[in-house]
Amino acid sequence: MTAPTTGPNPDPSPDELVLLDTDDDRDLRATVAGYLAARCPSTAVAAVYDGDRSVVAPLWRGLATELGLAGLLVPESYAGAGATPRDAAVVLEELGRSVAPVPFLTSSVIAATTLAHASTDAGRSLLADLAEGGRTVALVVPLTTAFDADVPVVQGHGQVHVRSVAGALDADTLLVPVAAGDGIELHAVPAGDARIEPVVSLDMSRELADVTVDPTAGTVAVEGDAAAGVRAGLLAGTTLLASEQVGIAQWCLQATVGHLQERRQFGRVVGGFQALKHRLADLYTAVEGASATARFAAAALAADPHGEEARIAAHTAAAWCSDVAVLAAEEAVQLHGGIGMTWEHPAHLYLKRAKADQLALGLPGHHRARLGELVGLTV
Amino acid sequence: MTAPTTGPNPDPSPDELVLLDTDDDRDLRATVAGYLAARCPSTAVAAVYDGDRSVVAPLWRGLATELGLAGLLVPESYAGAGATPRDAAVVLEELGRSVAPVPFLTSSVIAATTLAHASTDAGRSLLADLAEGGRTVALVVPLTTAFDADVPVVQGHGQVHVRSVAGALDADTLLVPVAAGDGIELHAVPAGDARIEPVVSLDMSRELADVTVDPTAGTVAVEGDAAAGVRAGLLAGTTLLASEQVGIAQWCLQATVGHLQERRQFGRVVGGFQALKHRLADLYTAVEGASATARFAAAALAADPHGEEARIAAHTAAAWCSDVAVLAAEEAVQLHGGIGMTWEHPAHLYLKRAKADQLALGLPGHHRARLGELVGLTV
Amino acid sequence: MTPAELRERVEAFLAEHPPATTDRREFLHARYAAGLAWVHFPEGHGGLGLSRGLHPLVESLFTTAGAPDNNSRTNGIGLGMVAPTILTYGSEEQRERFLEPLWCGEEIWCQLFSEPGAGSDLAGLATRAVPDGEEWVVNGQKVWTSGAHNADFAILVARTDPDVPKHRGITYFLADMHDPGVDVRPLRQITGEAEFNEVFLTDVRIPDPMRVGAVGDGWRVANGTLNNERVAIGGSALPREGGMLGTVARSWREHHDQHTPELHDRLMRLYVEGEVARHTGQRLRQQLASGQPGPAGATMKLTFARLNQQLSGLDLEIRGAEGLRYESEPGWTMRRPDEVDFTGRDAVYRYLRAKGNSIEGGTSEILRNIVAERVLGLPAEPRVDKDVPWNEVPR
Amino acid sequence: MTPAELRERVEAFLAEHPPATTDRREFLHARYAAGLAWVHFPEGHGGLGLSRGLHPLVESLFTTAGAPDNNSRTNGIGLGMVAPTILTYGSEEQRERFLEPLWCGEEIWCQLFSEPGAGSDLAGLATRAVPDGEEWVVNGQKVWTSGAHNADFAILVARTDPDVPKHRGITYFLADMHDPGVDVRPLRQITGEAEFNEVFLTDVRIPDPMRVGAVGDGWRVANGTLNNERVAIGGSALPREGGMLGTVARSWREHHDQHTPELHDRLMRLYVEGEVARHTGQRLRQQLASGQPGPAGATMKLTFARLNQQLSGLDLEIRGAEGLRYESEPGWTMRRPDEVDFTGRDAVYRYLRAKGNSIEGGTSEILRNIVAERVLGLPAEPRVDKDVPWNEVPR
Repeated sequence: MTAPTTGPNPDPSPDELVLLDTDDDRDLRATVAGYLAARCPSTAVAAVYDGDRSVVAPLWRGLATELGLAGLLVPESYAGAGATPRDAAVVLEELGRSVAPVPFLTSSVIAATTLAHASTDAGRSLLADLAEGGRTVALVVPLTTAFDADVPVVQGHGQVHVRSVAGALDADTLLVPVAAGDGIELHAVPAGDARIEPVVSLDMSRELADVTVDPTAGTVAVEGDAAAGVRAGLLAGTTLLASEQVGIAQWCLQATVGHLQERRQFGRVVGGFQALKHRLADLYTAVEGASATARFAAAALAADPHGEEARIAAHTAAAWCSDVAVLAAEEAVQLHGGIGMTWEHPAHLYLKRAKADQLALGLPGHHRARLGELVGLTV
Repeated sequence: MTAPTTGPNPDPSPDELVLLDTDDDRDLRATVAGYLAARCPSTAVAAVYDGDRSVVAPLWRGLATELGLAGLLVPESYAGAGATPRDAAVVLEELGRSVAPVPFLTSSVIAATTLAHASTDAGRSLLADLAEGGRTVALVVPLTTAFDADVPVVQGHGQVHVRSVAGALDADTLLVPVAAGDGIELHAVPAGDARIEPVVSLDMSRELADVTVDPTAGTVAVEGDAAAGVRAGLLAGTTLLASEQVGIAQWCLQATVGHLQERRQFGRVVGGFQALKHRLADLYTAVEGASATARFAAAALAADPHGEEARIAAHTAAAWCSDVAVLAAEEAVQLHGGIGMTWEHPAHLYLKRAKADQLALGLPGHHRARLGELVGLTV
Repeated sequence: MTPAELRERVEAFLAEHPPATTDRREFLHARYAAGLAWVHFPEGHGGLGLSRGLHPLVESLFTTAGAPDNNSRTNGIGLGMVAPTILTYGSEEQRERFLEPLWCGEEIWCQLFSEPGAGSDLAGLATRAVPDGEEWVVNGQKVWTSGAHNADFAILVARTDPDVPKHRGITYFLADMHDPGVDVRPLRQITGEAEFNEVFLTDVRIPDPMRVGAVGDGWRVANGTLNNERVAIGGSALPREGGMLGTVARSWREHHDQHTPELHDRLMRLYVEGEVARHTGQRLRQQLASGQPGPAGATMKLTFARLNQQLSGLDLEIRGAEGLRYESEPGWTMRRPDEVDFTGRDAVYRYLRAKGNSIEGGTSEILRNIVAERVLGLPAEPRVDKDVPWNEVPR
Repeated sequence: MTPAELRERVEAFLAEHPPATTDRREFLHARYAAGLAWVHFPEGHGGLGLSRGLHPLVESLFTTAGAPDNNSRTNGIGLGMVAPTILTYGSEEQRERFLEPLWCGEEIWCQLFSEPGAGSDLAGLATRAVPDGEEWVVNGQKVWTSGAHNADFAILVARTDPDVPKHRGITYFLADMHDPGVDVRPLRQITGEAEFNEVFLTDVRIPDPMRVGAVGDGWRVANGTLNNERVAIGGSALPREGGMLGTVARSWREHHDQHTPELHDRLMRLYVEGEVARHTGQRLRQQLASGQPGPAGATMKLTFARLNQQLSGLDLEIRGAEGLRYESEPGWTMRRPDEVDFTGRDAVYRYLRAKGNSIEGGTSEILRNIVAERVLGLPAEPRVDKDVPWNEVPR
């Protein structure tokens, strides 16, 4: 029985987006991976769950300044590296691969992209400080905020409470969306001027905090309608979170295959049992799809950050990569057998990050529904 | 690692519904199965697709009169057998198991249950004729009508068109819901007085027809608000269609297991390949669940045809059994390899019936949504 | 005896021993003596020789009457697995010695089966038992032992002959957990706590009369135990919205702000599956009661595990940002819980703990093999180690 | 040669041979002679020895220019599988004789591989070829042969030595379908029509020069052919909403009355998967073009089959009562179509025909084995027949 073969190529698009690692990508990947291998062992990440955060500060300082990742996406005019989301995607794949407990996504992607809309000297100098690694910034919204939802603003008088904020514990500066007239402005508030309470989190490698802050505090970083900036920041965050999820999924797949190539039961290598082979083949197919799709989304964002293509690609990548990372982590726990259920084995660190990432920046179902609106498929 | 064991039984319900075959059930099943084995070979069903319907009339006459199934659900006061939906469930499991092209579901379940609400002598005598097998009746609504939807009424003047009606081709009497004031009445129309055009159908073993009928034709069988009767008929149809789907699914599972126990490739019995074993184990679990659930729904309907429990059970059975029958048929085609794709092998007859049944009387998603409303889980 | 007669018998007993005013210990021993402990056990051993299907009725009558509990929670292994094993395979001396204190909850049991190198392939176990006069000397390591730190006794399988194929060299023992050679260490799991233990056995001495079944016949006995385990799982009736489904249905009703049609349909899919599992369990119990053997446990456990996992995962999505918080005490802090707590702790705990449901008590992969081979009659896996002496199989 | 240079070369050719005014046959032979037929083929055989990745560019330039088609639809097997096989494994004589008429669509090819008893286990094939002087005499039965009734030639694998293990006793031939010993019978499938054939071979005579590769080396050659098949599948770029996804998206936009949130989310799940497959395919083509070997075909074909099946099944639900009707001509009437027609016929046809996508050209089960073993490096299945002479293996 012979499959229908395909006709002539209807869409060669010779100038299509490149989805492979370039030589520069490979160098960047090797640098980041090497640094993490040396300074971010899984035992140190597990220790964070028991309250020992000693790995966090030096690791972030090193990545931010030694490797200069803090300002990766910041324009050179602000002392940044002026790199594109494609480069950040490579970095996040590696950060995900070692569930590194650092605020790269929250400060160097979301806050930095938001601050690129800075309209005041205070805002511009904050961006420059962020780029040099001198400051670490967190946007004060719940981690579950979607880029296309209404920006949750801090309003009212006195102390206002925002729950489940990511990156705040690592930040020295908070970026607070405040209602201003019928628009939104962003206040830069020193962390010391706000109450930041740690939350026992599903994913302690991206520990949440409840933030209490006075909307009138701090200096204005973005005036007038800052909503565009916040949305741009969250769009970049959503797009690049998919690459983090790819790193998680790839680690889980690789660790599981490796384990099953070693483990013997019934006198056979367990990885030779066909039911597991087929599940891993399907998982591999899903993970390969995730990595191509996340890279496409990053490339589309790099090509035109304001284009519809970037939003379509972001929704697609978020919907797919979120679920694939969770599936890969759940399969890793299951297929490691009992050992995957133990604290000693790192699999649980990936399960917790993957599940938390699935809830972050909009649920997969939310992204599918919004994608439908963009491509003209609605209920 | 030891599983949590269960505590003391919180709900022993000593008078719970019986989900096993009784001795009577076993006798009835043996009788019907034997009759079908002798008179309904799959080659005869396949011939229907090529326009040879010669198997249909004698088979239905035999089941209806010789076995007395026409009036199975009709009260004895109307010369029926006065049996319960539990008995009809056994019959439909066997009819599904051999994809029998007979109007038992449309005439003896849906029309008969509807006519039990007959309020005129014409209606009552029609029910008695149906019970004796003298008449075969079809309710003129699209096969996709759900029991809890608005009853699609025939309205307007002159000839009105109703598409995709099941059972009409085999019927000598049509039961037409007609708008009467703010209510609905049912007209009994001789088939000869309507235009009944065969439709080339996905499932030719339950061939559809487009019916054109004059709303003023025929005699009134149910006056005033016949909606309750129609809903009761469609509720019984939905509940018992699930048992037909169980018969389909069980045949597909059994045929596939049998084939895989015989077929050899790579010097091994194909059924010994673990990936297939696991898929068949999952399919078996789903089919067992379907048979328990369909039987529960039939028993609940028998216990209280007007109770909420019967509606909850009908939605549950429809949602589950529809998809399980399709899954079982699709797995049968796939796991038979190429042979399952051929006209010669009967698998396709089950695939077509299963897929058509999934669309009949409300989609699975419809039943899940309605179930949510009944149990207080809404969007 | 009919259900009605049995009901009378129980009511008579309750009249004679009013739960409110009767001493707990006295009540339990009286119930055992009256054959109302487990009515499907033989007379003289806490039962009346009735069908297993009648047990739930008795259980519920006593529960309703507020009868004292026999530590059924902490002694689940003893009641669910050890007792039927001792009854079926044990010596009369063992039945006399162990069944009554076990049922009364005065002696707690654990199970020393799994090993780091012998999980799904339990028969590959490496713990050795060497005869020494009237005793056996046991050395090895066991793992995934729940309740080992509270247990007085254990059921233990050990290798007594490494020179024959794996299934034939295993013997089954009853071991005293208070033996000085028994070292119990907590095994921390992904919830942060340690429900289970690693148990290191160093020159543990077991008198030969504590052997269950013949030397080398331990595999058959162990399978008896494990079948009981699988029957126990998902073996009791749940009301609609019982178990994890009820928990998640409640959180849906509480978290209105998170409702989307997509989450709703996934919830309803699982609701339907929950109902299907409930009806399937009901029919299996009816088959058991009517003496029809059913594949029972295996398919129910497969479903139970998958539903618990999918429901608890969906619950986090339903809760949104709240699903990211692990605030029920003690959070990630290491502790030793007495039981699995799917109701008392928060959604994050349930999500993580439920992952174990498809591993503990037989992985879902092994259960699918069992269904495929024993129920559907499909061929077994090619066995490269079946006829090879255990000590010649690579591991 | 850079894409730009190649583009120039094509434009020059088109200027010299205006498609509108040039005779079809003349145009095709000229294009072949110019090396623009398949640019990754060597010069002198219709190519320029360029990378495979450049072919789609050329193809699209000619399509855009309205160049005449070379029967690519009816000769898919010839172009996709036979040509690369003859190029790689054939003799120079065979290349000279067959490649040009094949590419020009003047000689149509089919594939005589599968047998009733040798589907997934193709190497277990039983068709015998016995030497007789300078010829081979072939007897046996083949099945699932598409286009056999239109074909002039066939690629054929037959057993030339039954006394050695199955992989070593197979030889690969080019057979003349007009030989009197070839009997082609239509094989009706579940759509009602007969796309495929059974082919009965009785004393078919094949001259030895029509053998491809050495005697007994046919398995290696056949694998080359099948790899080409897998590359061909899902190997070309699709626009967003290309293929089955576009068809179902259109029917969603047309059938407003059937919209429910549940159907919508299932549609969007498949839409996302379609986009994922599109991006994955794009990256695989980029890997191919940059000379990085990728697992390519296997995962794409797995996804292509699953998506086609799920989408076409959902389409019927979206259409509701209309999804129950099979009204596109000729309905269930037996006929012999020239090609798979996923666009011209109705939703019922697509649903049924798509079921074949996970069987034809390598079942999804076999493809998963390939991914697990060749990509992930997991152990192969225990092979009981690997070292046993073919005629001693039970079948």
